[in-house]
Amino acid sequence: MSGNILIFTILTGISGGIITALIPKKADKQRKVVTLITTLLTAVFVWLQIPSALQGSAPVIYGSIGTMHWRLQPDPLGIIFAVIASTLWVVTAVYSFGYMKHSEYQRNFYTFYLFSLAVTMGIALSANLFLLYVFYELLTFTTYPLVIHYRNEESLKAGNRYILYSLVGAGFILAALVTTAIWTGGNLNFSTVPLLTNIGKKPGIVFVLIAFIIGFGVKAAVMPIHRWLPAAMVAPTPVSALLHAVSVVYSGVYGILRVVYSVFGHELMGQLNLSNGLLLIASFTILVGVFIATKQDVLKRRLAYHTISQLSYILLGAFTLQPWGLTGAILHMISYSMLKVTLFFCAGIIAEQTGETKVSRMTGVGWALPKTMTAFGIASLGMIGMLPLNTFWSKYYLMKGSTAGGKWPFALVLIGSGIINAVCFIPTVVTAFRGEKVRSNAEQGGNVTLMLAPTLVLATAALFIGLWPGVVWPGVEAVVNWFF
Amino acid sequence: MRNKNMTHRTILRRVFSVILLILSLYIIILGVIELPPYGAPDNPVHNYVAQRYIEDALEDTGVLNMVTAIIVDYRAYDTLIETTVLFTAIMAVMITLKKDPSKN
Amino acid sequence: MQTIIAKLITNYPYVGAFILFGIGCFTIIVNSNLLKKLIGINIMESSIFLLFIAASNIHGGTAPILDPTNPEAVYINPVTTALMLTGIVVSLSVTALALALIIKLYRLYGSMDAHVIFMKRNEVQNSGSHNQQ
Amino acid sequence: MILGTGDLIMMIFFAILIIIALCVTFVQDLLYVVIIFGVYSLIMALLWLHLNSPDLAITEAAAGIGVTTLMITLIRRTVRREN
Amino acid sequence: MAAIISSNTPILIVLVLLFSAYLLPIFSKKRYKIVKWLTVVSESVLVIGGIYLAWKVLTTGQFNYILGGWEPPWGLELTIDPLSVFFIITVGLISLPIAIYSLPNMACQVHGERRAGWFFTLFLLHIAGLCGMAFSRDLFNLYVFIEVTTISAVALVAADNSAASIEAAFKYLIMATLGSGFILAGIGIMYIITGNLNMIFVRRELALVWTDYPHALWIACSFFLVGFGIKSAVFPLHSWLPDAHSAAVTPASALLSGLAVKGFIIGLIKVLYIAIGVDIFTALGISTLLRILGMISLIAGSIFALSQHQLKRRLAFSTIAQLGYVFLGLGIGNEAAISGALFHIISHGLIKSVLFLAAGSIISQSGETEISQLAGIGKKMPYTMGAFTAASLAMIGIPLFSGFVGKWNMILGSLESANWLAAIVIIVGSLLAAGYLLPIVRTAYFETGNTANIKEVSRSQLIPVLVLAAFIIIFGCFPSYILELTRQAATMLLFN
Amino acid sequence: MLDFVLKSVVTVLIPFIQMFGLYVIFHGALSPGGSFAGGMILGLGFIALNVVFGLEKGQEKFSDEMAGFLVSLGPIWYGSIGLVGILRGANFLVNKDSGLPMGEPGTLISGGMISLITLGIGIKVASTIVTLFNALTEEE
Repeated sequence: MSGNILIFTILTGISGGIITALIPKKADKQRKVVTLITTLLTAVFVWLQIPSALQGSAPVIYGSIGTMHWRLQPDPLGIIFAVIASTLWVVTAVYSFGYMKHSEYQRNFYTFYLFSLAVTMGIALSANLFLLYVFYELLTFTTYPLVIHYRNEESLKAGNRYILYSLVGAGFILAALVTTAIWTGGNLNFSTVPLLTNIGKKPGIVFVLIAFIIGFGVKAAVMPIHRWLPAAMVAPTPVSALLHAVSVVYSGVYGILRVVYSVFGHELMGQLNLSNGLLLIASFTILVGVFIATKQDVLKRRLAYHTISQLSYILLGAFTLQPWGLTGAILHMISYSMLKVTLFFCAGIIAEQTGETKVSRMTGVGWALPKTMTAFGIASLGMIGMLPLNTFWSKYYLMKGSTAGGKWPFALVLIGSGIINAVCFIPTVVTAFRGEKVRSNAEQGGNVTLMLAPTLVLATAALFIGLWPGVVWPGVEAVVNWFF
Repeated sequence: MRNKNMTHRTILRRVFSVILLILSLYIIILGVIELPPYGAPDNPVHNYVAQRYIEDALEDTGVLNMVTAIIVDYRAYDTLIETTVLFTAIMAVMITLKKDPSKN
Repeated sequence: MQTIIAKLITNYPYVGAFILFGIGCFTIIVNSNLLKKLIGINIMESSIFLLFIAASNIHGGTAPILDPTNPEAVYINPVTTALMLTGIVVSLSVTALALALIIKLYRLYGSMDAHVIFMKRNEVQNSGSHNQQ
Repeated sequence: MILGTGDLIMMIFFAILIIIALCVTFVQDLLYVVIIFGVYSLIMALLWLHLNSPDLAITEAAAGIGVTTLMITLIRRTVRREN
Repeated sequence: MAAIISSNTPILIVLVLLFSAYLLPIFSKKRYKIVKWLTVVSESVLVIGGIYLAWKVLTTGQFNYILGGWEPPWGLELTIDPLSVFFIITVGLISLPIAIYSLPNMACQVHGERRAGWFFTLFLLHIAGLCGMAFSRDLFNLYVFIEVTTISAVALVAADNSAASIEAAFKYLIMATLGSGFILAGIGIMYIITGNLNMIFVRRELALVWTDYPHALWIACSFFLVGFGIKSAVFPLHSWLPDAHSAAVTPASALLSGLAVKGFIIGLIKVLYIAIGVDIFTALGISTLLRILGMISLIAGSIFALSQHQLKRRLAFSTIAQLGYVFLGLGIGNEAAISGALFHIISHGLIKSVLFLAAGSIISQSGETEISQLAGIGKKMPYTMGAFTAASLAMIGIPLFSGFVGKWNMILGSLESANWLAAIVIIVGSLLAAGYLLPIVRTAYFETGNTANIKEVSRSQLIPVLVLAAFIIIFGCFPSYILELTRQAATMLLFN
Repeated sequence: MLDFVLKSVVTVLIPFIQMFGLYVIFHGALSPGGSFAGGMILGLGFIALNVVFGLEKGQEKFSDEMAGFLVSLGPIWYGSIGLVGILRGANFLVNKDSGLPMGEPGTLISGGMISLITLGIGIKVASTIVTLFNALTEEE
């Protein structure tokens, strides 16, 4: 039975996608019902697996493709990613019912939306580097139609760039993966013991690590190879919110976490003496990303660069190779995803209801969309790392991890980034509530409700976790215990 | 103009291929002179395989001409395929040249 | 050097065969006339037959037809002859097909010269693409 | 490395063959080319006979005649149609 | 009767194909229906026989079939080993759908039923030639089969009778005959050195004497390389392929691109690995040459493909690139790489035939040959384009599609032998494949164009394409049986 | 005048050419020559007929249909003889064990299936060369 849940988690999305594709073009309602049911079912299946996964006693499914073996089994890190992704998928589905109502190509959108869900679940639940790579590569192709949803020249260009970056990254991963497979004799299964523990310092192992990090770093938008992400913001808002703030970029981050902790292991990573360099790259991305974000006038682009910056928080935590750093990273993974999706949702509502996409022209938007802008304000505070919000805790642990390893300059980076974040977002909120009430209230109608409800739910959840971080603590603890 | 160009190119091509030809012939002949001397009765070519054909052909197949014995008995399969080559060629000629009489 | 020349003279049929082989290739590459290309192919193939047949010959040998009256005869290797019979038929087939193609090309382009055919084809293609535009 | 008369005859044959093969490139008239090729075939047949392969000689002669006939037919039907 | 059939299966497979080919021209005059049936029946015999032989080889090991009752060095034999069985299965699986695809409208494509009968004759002869090459263990027998395959391939190109196709066919004939000449010359040198033609005996003799004739042997090897290289269109010798494969009728280009060129690679494998032996030709530096040729033709073929604007020409150039993979895998020359290269043979055969058949359907339905004019066709021909997409993804090497398995094994092999450059080239090659195939898919699905009058092709033409596409995915997800065959073949080639 | 001489000479010669062709085919087992050379000579005889008397007259003697049929029949004949071995429980193309009478070694009728095969190939080659010639000379 429990094994079935595991396979259903992935199959639900695929079958939902196929059903959606087969539903005639006009039947929007049925399609929405199928989408909602599919996402909900997937989320339920994932939630059901939390207890066993955190204990490390989750069921296993395994098999082989030719000479390569694959294995599906949620472990604590995987289940946390799965829970984040599947839950946000439900929320975003509701949001997109409102947002996409009058959009073209709806069938296409929902079909690939569900396929991406299935593939993301595959990434999260695979307990094998090979299978992880398989799903990682499939993710590129299931999300591509979502990126180029509007089919105009700009989006096709963005899609090309996305495919190019992703395939180059996948090539790097493939090379590293094959080398790993040769070293371990074909065994690529994750367990509490990292894969390469017994290999030691082989010549070329540094290259393998770098290839892995470049490969997954493409999707995680690490700084020199981030350029697809801002371009891909031409996609519809639910897609940017979900894929570019959570699923695609998180799959990259998740991959790096896997490589660092499940393939190499913190001990071997420590011996390789690369930690400082990687930390430098991460902090460079943090600072430059958010700095570029403040320069952007288009709100979605600002959010995109901000995403690049924030993702590197997680990587920074991971690269410290300290338990506290990992704690911070996992906490940030959880909390950041909620806030970022909230921000994107707000940006989408603003753009849909008032037509404004540029920050400089948003004076008075707050009076027209009070609830939206409130949510936006809460999320902004979270991005800075203010206390009542969940990101405070993640930043706290990230700093603790940095100083614990004797790398206190990186704690300063975090503080500096917080300040720039404040510069980045507070003026936006202030501008929105400044000026006179010239605009009429635009938060009326069914569409807006469908869009607003998920936004507010997420903002509330972020506040809730900020106030009671103990809710997510067992998960975080399980991950840290798993790897240390 | 075009014609002149062409002859120019043709000459260049000829010179180039002559050089290439002489070079490769030089290499080939270097290899060829290594081969067993022509006409010697103890060359590898005249080994046990050929001896058997010469000695047993009459007994095995009942013909005097060993070449015939080889093409239609020892290596008859080769000959079957060879007639197939001829058949293929004739079909190829047909499909290249003949129009379908039933059409038009 | 002397040994090389000595070997060269000893193996003169092989050397001659490969020179013919080279001339065959040369004829194929250099000539633009399709019939000459075809003759080049025939020269090349017959040079290879020469290589085979020369290999099977013995100084003072006799043809591989059993002669009951002459039990002392040294028969040459019959295998290559048998193989090259097949080879000749194969080259005949190729020649036949090539001739058919040449006739067809002549009907289509009115020429037997590769350059002319090439130019005519390009003209046709260019005009075709102009029409599409 | 003793060259007998047989070897000398063969060398002469080779020389003729090489000259004929080169002629194919440098003779312009196609009919002459084909006739030259017929001669090539004939010399080849003689060479086979000299190399103790009478079977091949007969086949080569027949095939050479056949191919030459076909080629001449082809030339008459195409390039020399007017003549 | 059953005993007779089971003990004579290998020769019967070839004979059934040959006999149907002989009979087709007699029937094609009046009874075109019999032509169709005979084609399908003999192809099915090939598939069933191939699977039966594979089962036999996997369970009881390889065996030989002696022809005419004469023992090997004197007579001829067919060899039924993993390599030949693998290729027979490849031929069967790919050619049967192509035959079914071409049945309904071949008479229209080659202008007349009689001519269609000749076309199928040549089709079957081509298949028979490929099978014969796979089974053959005698160098000269191999040569004769190569000639059958070559001449029928030329004729298949010429079958269209359009000016372009006749010209391409002549070019192909000249190049291919040049190649046969080189092969025959190589066989001649081998025969002079060893006095044998049976590959096993040749290798046995060579192992004793090859140090006496290193240059001659090197020349023989490079002759084989040039000869088979011309026929399988390795980069500097590829000039005939794009013309021939783009000018031929659709089933012919699918067959030639999917199977014919691979048949010649099988021939090369047989000559190099079975007749010469891996130690000897590696010592002569031939495997380095193979690697270099493979890499060059991979990169160059892909770049040429990127610059093509016609659909069929782009696919034709991509064949050159993909054959580069096979050469590269053979050049790396360890078990993983060879089995990967062999797997790539079957997977690329399936992929390329799907691509060509789908392209043919698209071109015949829309009348457009340029890639840029295909905009919006994905909506109108969803199934054909779906198969095309699956094949494209497979060629790029996306996991769960068959192209990935071969590439994975080749990368594994190249990294095992510490050949970083080869691995990088393989990965770059798949990126380039994405570069020249994905724009087609993107144009077809995500751009809008004038597609008002375009309809999906008829069911009888659609199903073969879909079946082939299904095999791409099946072999991608469950490659074990084929991989086992290729692995055994690689072991046989390396260690026997 | 020349035409008349040619025609009468060819009329006389052709039977001898054909006879010689058949002789070469059948004597392949004992003396140089064989099915290919013989078949070629046989076919060239018909071609001479075609060249001198025109295609129509040639067609009367040896029609295209007939030639096409024989082209197919040749290999079928060959293959069927090979199948005798299989039906006898031996391998494909066996001669000695196929049960055909082997005859006296070294005489004209000897070698079991050899003379049958030779005849088949000869007819096939002859018809092939005739078909080829006809196809090449046929008007558009």
